[in-house]
Amino acid sequence: MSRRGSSSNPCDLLKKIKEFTRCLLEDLRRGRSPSVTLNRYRIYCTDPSGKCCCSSDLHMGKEIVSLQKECHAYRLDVLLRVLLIIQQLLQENRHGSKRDIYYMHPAVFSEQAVVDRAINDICILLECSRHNLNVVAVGKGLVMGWLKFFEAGKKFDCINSPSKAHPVPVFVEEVEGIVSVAQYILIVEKEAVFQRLADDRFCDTNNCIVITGRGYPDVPTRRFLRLLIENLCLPVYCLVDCDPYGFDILTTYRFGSMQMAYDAKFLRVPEIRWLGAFPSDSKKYGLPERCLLPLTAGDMKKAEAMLLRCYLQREAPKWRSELEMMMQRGVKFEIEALSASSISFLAEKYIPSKIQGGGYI
Amino acid sequence: MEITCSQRLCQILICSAVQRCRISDQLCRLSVVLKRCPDSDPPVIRVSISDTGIGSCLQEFQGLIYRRNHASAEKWDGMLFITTTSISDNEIFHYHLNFKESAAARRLTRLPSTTKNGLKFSGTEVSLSTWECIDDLVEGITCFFQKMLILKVPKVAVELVVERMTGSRENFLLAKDDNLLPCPMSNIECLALGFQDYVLKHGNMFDKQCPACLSRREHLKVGSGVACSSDSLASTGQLMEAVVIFRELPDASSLSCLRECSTTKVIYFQDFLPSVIPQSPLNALRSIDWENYGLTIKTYVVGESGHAVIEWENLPPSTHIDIVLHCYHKKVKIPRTWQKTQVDRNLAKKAVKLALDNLKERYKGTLLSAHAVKICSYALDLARTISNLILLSNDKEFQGECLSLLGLQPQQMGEGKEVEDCIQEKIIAVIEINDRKSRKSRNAPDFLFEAENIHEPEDEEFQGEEGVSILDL
Amino acid sequence: MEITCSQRLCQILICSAVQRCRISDQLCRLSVVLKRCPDSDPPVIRVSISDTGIGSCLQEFQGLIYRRNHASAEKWDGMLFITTTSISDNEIFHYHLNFKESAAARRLTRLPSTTKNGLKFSGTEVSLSTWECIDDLVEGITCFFQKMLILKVPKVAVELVVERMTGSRENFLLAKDDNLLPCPMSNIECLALGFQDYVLKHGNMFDKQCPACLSRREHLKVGSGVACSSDSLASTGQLMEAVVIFRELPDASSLSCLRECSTTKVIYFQDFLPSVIPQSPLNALRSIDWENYGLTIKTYVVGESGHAVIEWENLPPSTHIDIVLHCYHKKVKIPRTWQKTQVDRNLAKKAVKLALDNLKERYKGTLLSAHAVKICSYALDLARTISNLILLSNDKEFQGECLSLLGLQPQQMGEGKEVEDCIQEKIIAVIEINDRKSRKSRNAPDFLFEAENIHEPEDEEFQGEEGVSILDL
Amino acid sequence: MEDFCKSSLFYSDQHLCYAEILPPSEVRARIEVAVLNFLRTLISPNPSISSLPLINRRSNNRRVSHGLLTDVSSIFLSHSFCARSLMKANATKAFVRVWKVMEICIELLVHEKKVTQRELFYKLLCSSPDYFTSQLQVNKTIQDVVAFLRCSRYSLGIMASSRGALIGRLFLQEPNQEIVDCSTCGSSGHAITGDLNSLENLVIKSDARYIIVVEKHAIFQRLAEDRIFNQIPSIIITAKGYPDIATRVLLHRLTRALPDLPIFALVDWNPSGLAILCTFKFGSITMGLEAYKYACNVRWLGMRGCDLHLIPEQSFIPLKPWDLQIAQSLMSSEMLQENYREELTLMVQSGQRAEIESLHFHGYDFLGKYIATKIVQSDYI
Ligand SMILES: [Mg+2]
Ligand SMILES: [Mg+2]
Repeated sequence: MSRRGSSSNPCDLLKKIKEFTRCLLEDLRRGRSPSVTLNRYRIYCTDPSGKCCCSSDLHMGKEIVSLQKECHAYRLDVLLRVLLIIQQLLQENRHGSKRDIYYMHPAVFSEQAVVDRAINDICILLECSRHNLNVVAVGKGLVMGWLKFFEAGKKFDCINSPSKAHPVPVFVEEVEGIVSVAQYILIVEKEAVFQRLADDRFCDTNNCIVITGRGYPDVPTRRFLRLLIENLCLPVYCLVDCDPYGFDILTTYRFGSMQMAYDAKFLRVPEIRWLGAFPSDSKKYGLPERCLLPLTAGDMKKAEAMLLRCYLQREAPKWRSELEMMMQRGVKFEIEALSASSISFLAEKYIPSKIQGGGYI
Repeated sequence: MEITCSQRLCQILICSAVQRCRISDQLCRLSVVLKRCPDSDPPVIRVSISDTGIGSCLQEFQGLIYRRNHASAEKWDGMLFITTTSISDNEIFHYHLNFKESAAARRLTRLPSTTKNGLKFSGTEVSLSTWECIDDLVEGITCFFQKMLILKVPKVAVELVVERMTGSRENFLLAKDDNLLPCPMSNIECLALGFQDYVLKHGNMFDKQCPACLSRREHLKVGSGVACSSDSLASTGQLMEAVVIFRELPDASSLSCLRECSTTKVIYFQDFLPSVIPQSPLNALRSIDWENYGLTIKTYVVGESGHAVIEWENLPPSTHIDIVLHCYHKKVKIPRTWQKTQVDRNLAKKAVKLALDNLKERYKGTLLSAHAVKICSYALDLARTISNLILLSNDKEFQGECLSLLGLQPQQMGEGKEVEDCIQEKIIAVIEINDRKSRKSRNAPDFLFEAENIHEPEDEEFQGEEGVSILDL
Repeated sequence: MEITCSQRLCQILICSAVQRCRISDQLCRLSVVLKRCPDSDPPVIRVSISDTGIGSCLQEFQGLIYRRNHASAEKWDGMLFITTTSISDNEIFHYHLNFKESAAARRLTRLPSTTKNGLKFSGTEVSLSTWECIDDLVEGITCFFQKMLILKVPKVAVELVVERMTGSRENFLLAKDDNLLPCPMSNIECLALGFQDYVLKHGNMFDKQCPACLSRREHLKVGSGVACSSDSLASTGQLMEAVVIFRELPDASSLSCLRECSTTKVIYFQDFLPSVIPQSPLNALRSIDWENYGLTIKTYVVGESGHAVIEWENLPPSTHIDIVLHCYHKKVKIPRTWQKTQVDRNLAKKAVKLALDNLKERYKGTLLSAHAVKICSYALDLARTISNLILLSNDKEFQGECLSLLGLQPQQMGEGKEVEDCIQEKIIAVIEINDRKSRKSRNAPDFLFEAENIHEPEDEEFQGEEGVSILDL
Repeated sequence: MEDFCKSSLFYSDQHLCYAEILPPSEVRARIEVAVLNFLRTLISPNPSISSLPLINRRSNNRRVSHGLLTDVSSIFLSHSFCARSLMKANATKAFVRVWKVMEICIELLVHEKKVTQRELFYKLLCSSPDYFTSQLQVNKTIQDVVAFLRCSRYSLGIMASSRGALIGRLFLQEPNQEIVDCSTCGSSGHAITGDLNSLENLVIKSDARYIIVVEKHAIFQRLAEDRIFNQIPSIIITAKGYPDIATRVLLHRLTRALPDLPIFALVDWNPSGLAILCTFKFGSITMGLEAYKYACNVRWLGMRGCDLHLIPEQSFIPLKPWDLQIAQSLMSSEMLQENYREELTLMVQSGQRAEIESLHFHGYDFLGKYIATKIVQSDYI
């Protein structure tokens, strides 16, 4: 994963941090306000023509954080505090979680999101990915299926019992020796569905790998997924709730999230195909009316905002029209609703038939 | 103190005298002599206002002619005697003016002149007789002079002589030597100096000893500014001078100043005359962006005596702000009609801001804007973090480099405190410099800084539907 | 229809006749003959009311004497002729009574008797002449008889004969054979039978053919109850009989009955006389806990003719409820004073409840309480669930045991429908049994599992079951 | 009825009512007995519809056992019942609901399937919309069924998902599976399965000398990354917050297999931290009727009042109302031993809370030293 070249190994990052510190002092020496110039990235805009360059992974303008504004002073304060912690982590070659960092100065940071932004700023500043900073997330992803790999020399043998959940490795860069006989990778939005498939021994009968990020996927899950795809070149399908949040989770897998736009090229999975649940599935599979919930005002607002995202227009017009259809119908449903008539419906009918029949977009 | 008519007249006459002194290139003397005529009953006081300035052009008295209220004065016989001569005159001219005459009939009556015997000198003496109480007169003129002293009109020595009995002379307020500085000083410099004296002398309240105010000149932070009328067509060219003095008591602990700290009485002069502040500079003062200087106006009132009184919010204890404004014309002007001159609104604002900026410039960390104060509060944290970035680095070479950038010696490394202090100092300096820069540059639209508000759930901490409630099984 | 005085008199006379018949042990005949006297103008109608009951004790006529209103009648000559003999008399007595005389002077005047020639019989004939329209008379008496018929007074045959012209006889309402049942029937049995006839004949509206009402006796659900006055001191002993008929149209689909289904007009008899319902049974009716029988009163009005009309809420369509009450004294009483008897309030309530309970007992699933109806609505679901529990189990032994408990054959297992039906039936039966039990006994706890400490389960909608403490430590 | 009681399926001893983890066949047998009992009552000469006696889950039926011979105390429910009756006017539906859920359970048990509560909700929403309209109703009915059949929720075929993880000097082996060496797991540790039956059947081997229960996932990862179990021979286990039943079952299973290992808890210095510790220690009724069985003698290693000097000033956060609510709830519990009570009082009085992470102030390797010191000095309560 170290395609950024030599610039993101700990030694170089420490050098960059020192260079940064030096620049601050230089500014001060010259009586200039210390300032930080950050590139800005985005993965989408609301340009309806879709002719923007959001997909180019280039930065869109710069942000200058200096002591001119109070909010910038605070941001700089936070950034430096986090940078100091990161320098320590890198020097000691330890890993810290975002939560760890937050609790170093909880009163100053006031909330986790502040730390998260600083970490993102530092990634942009040092032109690296988060894990290069030795900042790890507490992984929440799960994986099962026909897969065997090593994480820092420790064996993960999922094949041994393909329907048993394993946590997604946290140190993805240390994963090696991936072996699989799977034919595809299935991403499911939620743990409950993952468990459903596990209970139905889905992977015993289907040669595949199943992954869940338990809601919005975390970075290790997405990086691990990328790693699998790069190593195994398998098709990827995604199964999410038929609601705006499910759709957003789906787009997060495929296009990345806005916060981590700077790193999107290492996190997104453009190969992903949407397996379901589509708005039309409710009719197609005879879902009882009762299982359909009306879209709330909040849902509608979210969906409307998502419709404007340029990448849908440009790269996934079919997804976009499904989202439009969802709004037209004004109803949503959860994947579990598909199991209402028959518990093993997902494992026995829905997923296999969709994959075989090409019922994905 | 109610100003009676003869007192007012005295003030006006003193002002005319000052103007005559100013026009003169020489060091001049202005004497006011109050002399009781011994045998009169009620006692008649002879008031003589004499100056060694240029001779009178008489127009100023002409102007007084038409001021009716002076005529109606009762404690005065209405007779004004004027003796004047200019440097080029060969004789000394004498006039008298009877204010008891009806306004239309009032004329300057020329009396026989006296010869100067070839001597080259100039000067004017104006005298009048009044039945007023001598003490009242002394008090009124003293008070007026106190204010006048603030102006420290250059090259004018002022003296008040009171002769209660023949032979006994009391001299008051003789202009001191240090006022008569040999080197030429600008009006604004004089004003600043005079105002400092005023402030140090606690608003010239000689009689009251304030235990807290042991201020010395060094404790005062003085800023001054002069704004010129941009209107070049105005023949005389209006000027506005402003001096702002910021005084912090050295020991703000227990002693409290007799003066109310949180208020400022704005002193105003118009054409070298202590004056009630007109509306336009009043508004100007109010419209200043005080926040920019870290000040907040709590209330802003115009007192019954026409003084603007500003009450400050959040002023540190034992801190006092004094403000004086002086508006006059570049070219000395003997007032002809005693009419109020129109003051340019922007002049006052500009002058005060210049004075504030000057103060800010001269004294580090004073009058920082609220904004800068807030940013300064981060300085310590920033300095500590940056110093830690240096100190906690395991790269000795880097550390050395940083120290040298900061101008510190390698042995100053050990403690860390010095590095931190040094950085903090520099950061604060930068913030102050920034703060001094005009608002415009600071307010430049910096859309670059505004992060778009992207509200998308934080990917990892998102506690959506899988969110775990504590007691959920 | 307005009842005129002579009509009212006829009704009273008929009632007297009925009482005389009732006292007699024999099967009796009651004839009312209306005969037009051919030559009179305005046409005089001779009304003769004759019965073969015991002879008159004349007291009943004595009672009439003091009722003024009969005297004031206009369409009547005021003369009443009475012919009577009891079984023990040897002669037939004749009397006449003139209502035109003043009330005080009014006396029964005895006329010469006739001999019975040794024959043993008893009977009474009362006759009068009136100018009323014969049709009105016929209609009034018919209507009265229709109601009388409900009572089906045992052993009395009733006939109405009208002779509009000499020789032409029209017989109406001759009591049918089946009314004259040979076996002795109690009053309440007769009332129940008579009321059924009445309901079947659609409230005796012969002329109107209702398309929906093809009811047969089998479609009626009849409940009756008799309540005796507990007051043993009352010499005569009051009785209240109540009959409630519940009628559901066999096909409730499209046809709608002409009668308004959702209302019930309560018919009331007092001492065998159709009567306006007095206040106390009215209140009694209202105070019944109808909910207990699955009924809800929407409105309860007393109509202008003094009938209680109950409008029901939520009554199933094409369902009709009919109620009749009859209050009388155990011992037959010839009314003396025609005064209203005081009716025991509780009697009516008791009688109606007994009738309703009787109905509920006799016809399964009828008049279930609202509570039971609601619970019954769950019976199917419960039965289905339990039958599924049996069927879904793959434990044959268990299934066999269940079937045998239900009394079903192993081959009935297959479908499941039979198991379900069987369980549902039993559940409903239990609910009905429970419903019939008094409220008290129904609430008794019947736990199967041994439990030392039974609490009321938390309310269905009780939220946050751990309510008080956040942690259950 | 006598038969029924003798069958001892619905066993209850003098004071204790509890639910067990049962194999599917036994749960089925219990449901079948319930059906037979229902039918018998229905056809008896004096027929009626039997009510369903449920163990009363309210606090007035809560009892505390203080172990006489062991240090283990627990919370359990006593012999008080409430009854679900068809005849009770406003609880009729609740009665039918219990049967409806049992109907689905028997189907699951016969097919040996497991469902999530959400799936159960959808199933019931479709099959019995008149009875089930919300997830809450489903959850409550499941609790009723548990209280009626006295078997664990998991035994009914309802999935127990586990968030728990463990790492350290431990070998685990499920029957017919490979041995898992928990010391070689990655930093996320070995995921604890929700399959309670397989937890019961684990073969356990360990040379650890301590078991350390950690409140937080992040701390767990920290310790896992530092391989702390190599310095302190231990097994580290976390439930990532309030413990789920599977994590507790496994911890209990460990204490049975390795009875001599002391268990130390490392929790935040706040009321929630103590509540989490207490849930491990005493159980919790809301976790299900079986919860008390898995009480373990957990000792409070840190953070405690005596550690406050280690915490930098700026790491203290004021207590929130929610914290105070939890504190009050804990205070009112008779379970809480005196020295715990004192700690809690200190927290409330100080009005502040601190998280374990604030120890990182002393460096990321401090936590390991901290734990080691505490253990060596027997500094736990
Ligand atoms: Mg969802
Ligand atoms: Mg916590």
